Amino acid sequence: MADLKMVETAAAKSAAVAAAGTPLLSVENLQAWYGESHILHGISFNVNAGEVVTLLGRNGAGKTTTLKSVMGIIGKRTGSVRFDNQEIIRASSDKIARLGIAICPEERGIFASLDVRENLMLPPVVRSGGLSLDQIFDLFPNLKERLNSQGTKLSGGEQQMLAIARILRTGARFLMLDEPTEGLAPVIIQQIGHTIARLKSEGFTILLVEQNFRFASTVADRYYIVEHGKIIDGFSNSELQANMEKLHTYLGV
Amino acid sequence: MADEFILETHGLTKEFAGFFAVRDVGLKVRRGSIHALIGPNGAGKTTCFNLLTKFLRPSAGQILYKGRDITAMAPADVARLGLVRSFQISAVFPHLTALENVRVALQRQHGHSFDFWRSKTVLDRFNGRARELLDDVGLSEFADTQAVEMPYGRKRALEIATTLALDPEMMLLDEPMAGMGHEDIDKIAALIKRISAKYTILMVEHNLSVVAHLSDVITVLTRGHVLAEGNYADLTKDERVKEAYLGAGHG
Amino acid sequence: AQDKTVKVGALSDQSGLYSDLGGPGSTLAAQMAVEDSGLTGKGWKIDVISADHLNKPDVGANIARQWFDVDKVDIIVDVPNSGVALAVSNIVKEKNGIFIDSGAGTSDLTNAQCTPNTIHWTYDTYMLAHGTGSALTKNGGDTWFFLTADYAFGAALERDTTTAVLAAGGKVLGGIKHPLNTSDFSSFLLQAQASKAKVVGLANAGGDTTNAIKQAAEFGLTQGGQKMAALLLFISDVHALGLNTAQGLNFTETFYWDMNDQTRAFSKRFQERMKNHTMPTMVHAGVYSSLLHYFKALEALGGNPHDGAKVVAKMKEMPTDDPLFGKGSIEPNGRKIHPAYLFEVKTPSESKGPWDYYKLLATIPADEAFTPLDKSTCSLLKK
Amino acid sequence: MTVTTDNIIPVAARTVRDEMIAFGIMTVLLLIVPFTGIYPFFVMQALCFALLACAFNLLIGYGGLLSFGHAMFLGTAGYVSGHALKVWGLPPELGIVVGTLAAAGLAVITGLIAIRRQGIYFAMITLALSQLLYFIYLQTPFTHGEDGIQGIPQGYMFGFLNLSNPTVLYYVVLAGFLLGFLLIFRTINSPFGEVLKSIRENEPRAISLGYKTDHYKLLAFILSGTLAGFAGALKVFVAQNASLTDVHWTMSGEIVLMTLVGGLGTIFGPVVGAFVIIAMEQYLAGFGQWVTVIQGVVFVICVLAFRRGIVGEVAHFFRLSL
Amino acid sequence: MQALYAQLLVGLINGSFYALLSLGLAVIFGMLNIINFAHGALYMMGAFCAYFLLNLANIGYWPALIIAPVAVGIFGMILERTLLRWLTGLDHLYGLLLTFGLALIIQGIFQNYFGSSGLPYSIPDALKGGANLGFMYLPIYRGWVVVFSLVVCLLTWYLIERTRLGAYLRAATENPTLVRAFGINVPRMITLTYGLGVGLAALAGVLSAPINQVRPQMGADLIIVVFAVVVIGGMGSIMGSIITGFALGVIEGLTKYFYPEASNTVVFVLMVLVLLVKPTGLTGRAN
Ligand SMILES: Nc1ncnc2c1ncn2[C@@H]1O[C@H](COP(=O)(O)OP(=O)(O)OP(=O)(O)O)[C@@H](O)[C@H]1O
Ligand SMILES: Nc1ncnc2c1ncn2[C@@H]1O[C@H](COP(=O)(O)OP(=O)(O)OP(=O)(O)O)[C@@H](O)[C@H]1O
Ligand SMILES: [Mg+2]
Ligand SMILES: [Mg+2]
Repeated sequence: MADLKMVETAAAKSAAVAAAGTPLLSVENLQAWYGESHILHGISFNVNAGEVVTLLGRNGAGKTTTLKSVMGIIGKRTGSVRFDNQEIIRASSDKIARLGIAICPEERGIFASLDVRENLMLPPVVRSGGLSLDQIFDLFPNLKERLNSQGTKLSGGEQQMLAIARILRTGARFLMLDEPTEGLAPVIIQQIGHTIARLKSEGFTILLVEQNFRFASTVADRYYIVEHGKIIDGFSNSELQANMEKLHTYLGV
Repeated sequence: MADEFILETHGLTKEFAGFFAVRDVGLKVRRGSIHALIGPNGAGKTTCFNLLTKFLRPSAGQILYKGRDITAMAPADVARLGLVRSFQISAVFPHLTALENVRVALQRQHGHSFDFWRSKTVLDRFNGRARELLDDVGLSEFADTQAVEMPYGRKRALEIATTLALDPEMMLLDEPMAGMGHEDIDKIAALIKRISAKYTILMVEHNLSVVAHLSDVITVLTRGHVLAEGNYADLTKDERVKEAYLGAGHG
Repeated sequence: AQDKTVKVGALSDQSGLYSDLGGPGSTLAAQMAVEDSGLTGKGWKIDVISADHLNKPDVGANIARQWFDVDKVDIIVDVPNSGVALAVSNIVKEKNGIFIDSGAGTSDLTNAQCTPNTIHWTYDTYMLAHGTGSALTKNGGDTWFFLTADYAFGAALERDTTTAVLAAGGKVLGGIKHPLNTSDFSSFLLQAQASKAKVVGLANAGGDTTNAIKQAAEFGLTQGGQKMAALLLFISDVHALGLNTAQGLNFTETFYWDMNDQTRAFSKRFQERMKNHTMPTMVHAGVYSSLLHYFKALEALGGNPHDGAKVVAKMKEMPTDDPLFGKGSIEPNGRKIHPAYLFEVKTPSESKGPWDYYKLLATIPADEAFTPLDKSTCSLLKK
Repeated sequence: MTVTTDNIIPVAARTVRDEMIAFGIMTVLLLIVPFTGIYPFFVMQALCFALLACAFNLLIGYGGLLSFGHAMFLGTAGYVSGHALKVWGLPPELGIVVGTLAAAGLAVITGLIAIRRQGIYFAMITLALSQLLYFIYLQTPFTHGEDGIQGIPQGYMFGFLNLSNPTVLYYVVLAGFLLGFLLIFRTINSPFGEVLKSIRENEPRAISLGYKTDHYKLLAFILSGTLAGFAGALKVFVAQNASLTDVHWTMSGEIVLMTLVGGLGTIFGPVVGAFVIIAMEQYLAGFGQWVTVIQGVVFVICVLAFRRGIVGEVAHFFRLSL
Repeated sequence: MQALYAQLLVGLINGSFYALLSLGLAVIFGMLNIINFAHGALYMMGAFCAYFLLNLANIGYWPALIIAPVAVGIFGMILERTLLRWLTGLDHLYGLLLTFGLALIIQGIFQNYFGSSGLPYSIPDALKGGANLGFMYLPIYRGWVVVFSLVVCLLTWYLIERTRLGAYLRAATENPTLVRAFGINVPRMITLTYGLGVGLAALAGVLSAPINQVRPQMGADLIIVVFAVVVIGGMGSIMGSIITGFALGVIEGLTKYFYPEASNTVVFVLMVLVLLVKPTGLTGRAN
């Protein structure tokens, strides 16, 4: 359990970082429940426009739940989630999506009744500026080859690629990727790393959840540590070395 | 020969409507070894597993397990011969407790499965063994929790415990570490190492440090066929493997 | 036996297929019979209760059993649906109650399965088949083709009608067995058309009959000179079909509201009190007149002996005479006999107002309309 | 821990003790019925349907297989028993055996076809098979079409129990019901029951553990069909007739309704449900036309508001395992 | 031989009702994951609606062809909003049970107010009469039914399979939460889809009013057959249910000619056979 002091310093730090720009997403005292079990106990963090921020934490800490709460797909949630200066804690997920937030879920969410092309084309374009199909096939050549297979007939890794690819098309500026490297071959992981870097350079903002710390460290600007439904620490990439010790205790890296 | 290699395939091929997911694969798994199957996404690893455990019917080729041709067998029969798999997307019985999950597997081993006239209290004698297995994978505190309510990584561990309960001669593990935190990975890796003394293990894994650390032999698959085979050190020097799988960062 | 309390149970299909021909109308008819009997003025206490048998024989049997055991019912009336009627008849015999069936068609009630406690009042399959079969053949419809519902009831109707047609010198050119609850008859109608028979006989019931009639009009069978003969049809069905569709249809009934002053008077009163102001069917009429006869028998006995067989014997002994069916009698096997009428449905131009539907083609005298006693297989007759 | 209700039936951790107490209470209540003045035929009828619903529940509640054709077992056993008693003149006990065996045979045949498919397809296949059978029974002579087999003699069971005596009949039916109920209860809490549950939860996983799941499903189907047939054979003595309504698909729907009202996947739910529905049919008979509407409303309310059914809600409220 | 042609044609006519009804069922099943047991009752409502329009408002067949499906469709949407909505995410079973209950209620109410023998409705004047085709007398109305339902079926198919809507709907069946998170208003889409499926049923009802007696029970037995059609065609497969609908009409027609006693059972026999050989139905997607 994080003691109070730690939380305070963490919050102070993140506030300091946030001050550098206007936060695109700011989450404050977010609480969330699955049925009657209380999962998030007051999450607070910010993501600035153009940043890559990574949530780290043990299995079951509440990282996925945080992303889902921002997306509006957790039944009961309280607190404040502001995106682009708009309060969205009460909004329905289709509205949130239309504001330009897109999620690549942990379980991938490939549709069995749709073929690969349909899966890819499924999310409606919410604004211009998304990747074109050619750009996508450049990134993930596997997909082009299997375009007419049934979505869930793809290999595990191919499904992961598809899940990422389809939200790149939509033009959403704020992407939430839940463990995008899970089950991917090292070559592809490198590719995804490049993709994230490129997206960032093109002005996308990315909120990442990762178990693969090594990978995260190659792309992230800042880190937050989630434990037992709270943010217990946060630091930027430059402070990484200094925090390795702590990271070890948090994550066992 | 049957003694040395517990599992052999010859010319194993699987075609999906003109697309060859697995092509002419000859695999030899040595008894008592940890054998890793790696390869880029879509290389056909899971398909191989499905063929070996008969969840898919091969288009061509032959599968020998303990010297016996199992090419035409039903999946449940293969499992009964001691060749048991785990799934890439975690497979547990969601509304049973962890203990019950493991017990279902023990029960198959030790009979009574068709006894509808007997009280299930006869199954209580499996509880001890089930708890031991849960201990082994670090799930003792979850024994009475329903599987749905367990975090993802724990479900993977539970799946391994359930598989172990069958006391299989050979286990096929499909990405056992996927989605796990570092601590869990270490735990499961240690577990696999420990059980490998007794069982033969064929596993698919993308986590290279795990592969490096655990496996005796590695087969690299690309586009459905075998690209290379050898130990970790040799393979990381192989240019073709680097290009197809490891990427630029390695070597 | 000076007990003057009576309990009448109207057991019917209140919500299903037969609810229009029996159902709430039968309960009303029973109440009207109580009122018109004048017994209440003479110190009798008569109650009418009703229930829905849902067309399930076991539900019907249970209700009947419970009525006798718990509610002390003396007599059960109506009970459309042959399966339920036979089940009820068995219970009534076991409990020594009285059962006057008006709604069901099966002639088994007065043959193989007759009991000393059961009277079959209004109509039965034999009478329908013979009435329509012989009268129509004699009127010139001497070649027949059957559309028969493929189950016991349909087969019995077809068999009896065939006998009657042949006896009257006609010929049967062919027939088709169609499954129960067929919504589309066009295939069968085409075959009927191709047979060139003068009469197409519908040996079926309910929705099967009305759909067949409607589609026959569509396929122009009647315009082509063929006659449609429905072997079982009620005025409620004709009303539902509308004259446009039903015109020219032939069938037999034992009651029509517009026969004489008495039937008209009863029917007008009935219509006023019915929920949706329909005219009585022959089943309703049967419930009414059978109860009147029952009350007469009770009065003759001087009280209610609560002994079904005894009252039924009394009823059989007395000749019947009531405003709706006229003079008649009850045979030893429980069969009530009265005249039957072959009707044809009027064309819209012939009809002079609402419910003016039928014209009378022939009257079949009482002694010819029903199974002759020497042909009845009822065990009560073999003494 | 609360269980989310997104699965058909949450498998609560059961304690057999609650169930035993409830069973005791139920048995005592049923034993004293003849002394209470409650009309015994109503209870007998309800007991037959209760057994039927329990048999059905075994399949859906514990095997996850929704049969929409269970009436075929009820009706088949009814017809065969009825025929055996009336035409062949068999004694009651043999009549029951013959009817039950006929249902068991039917369950083997239909089971072999039906269990090859899951979920909604399973429901549809069972529905189709029972419709087939309905049309066959409608047309074969021995069932006497819509008239049904009537006036089936009750006779003397084992040569000395006079089944025409309502009290004797009541206890015979009760004994039959308890026998069937206990068998189902035992099956659910047996090693076989455990395997069945795991198959319902995740079939591929069960296969990969070496279970030939089809065999288990088939056995469950046969058990369920046989017991449903047993209920049908008992019912012949109560109703003294066998008719088409027992094979019609609406009867299958009614079985589902009973189980749902009482509580899917609860041991006592189907019993309570059967009593409620039969009571409705019996006592609402006076409401005439509105019976079907009321039934429909009950259906809708149950699905929307009391998904756990009567017993399920009570058990949930008091945190009991029933 | 001529008689055979006649039977084939008649079968096709019948098939158009199966096609329309099974199409509606398939749309609803495919998209909402609900086995709509109330379909028969809604079909019946369509026919009754036509009757009311004629007898209460003096609105004839042609306007009824549009008004009735819309009205019943709206009624369906209300049902979806108020009742079915609560079942999202639950097992199929609950949808089946709820709609079964609804069917009982709707049928019961109509039965109470309009009796069981039904009400008359005649063929519109423009379509009265028939044509002698040489091998058979074809009522013009029947010809109209085939053509019209074929057009409606194809339009529906196009709407669902050839526009984005279809993909949305199919995806929403599998994982509504995620589809919503992509920015699609899933609840509204589902309501409209249910309305569409129900509207198709009502349309079939209006079409059948002049040929079948308008009775409360008219849908009850038909629905079971239509279920079989949908299952044979492959649940949720739009084209499958259209083709199977027509094909089964023809097969049934032939059975009526060669062995009429079996014409009610043939569809169930076929269904069992098809499911044994091809579990997902003739054109069903594997899942
Ligand atoms: N559907 C659910 N119902 C109930 N509890 C749930 C549900 N999903 C997750 N939980 C619980 O919520 C907690 C947080 O889960 P979450 O998925 O957010 O963790 P996570 O940090 O993403 O973990 P992981 O790294 O394993 O993905 C865990 O304790 C988990 O057991
Ligand atoms: N049932 C199927 N039908 C058609 N194509 C399939 C089917 N199953 C797999 N494939 C294809 O076969 C190829 C091999 O798939 P497989 O799942 O074996 O890959 P993998 O090696 O396990 O990859 P990963 O590491 O991503 O899990 C993939 O391109 C996949 O799209
Ligand atoms: Mg997660
Ligand atoms: Mg794989």
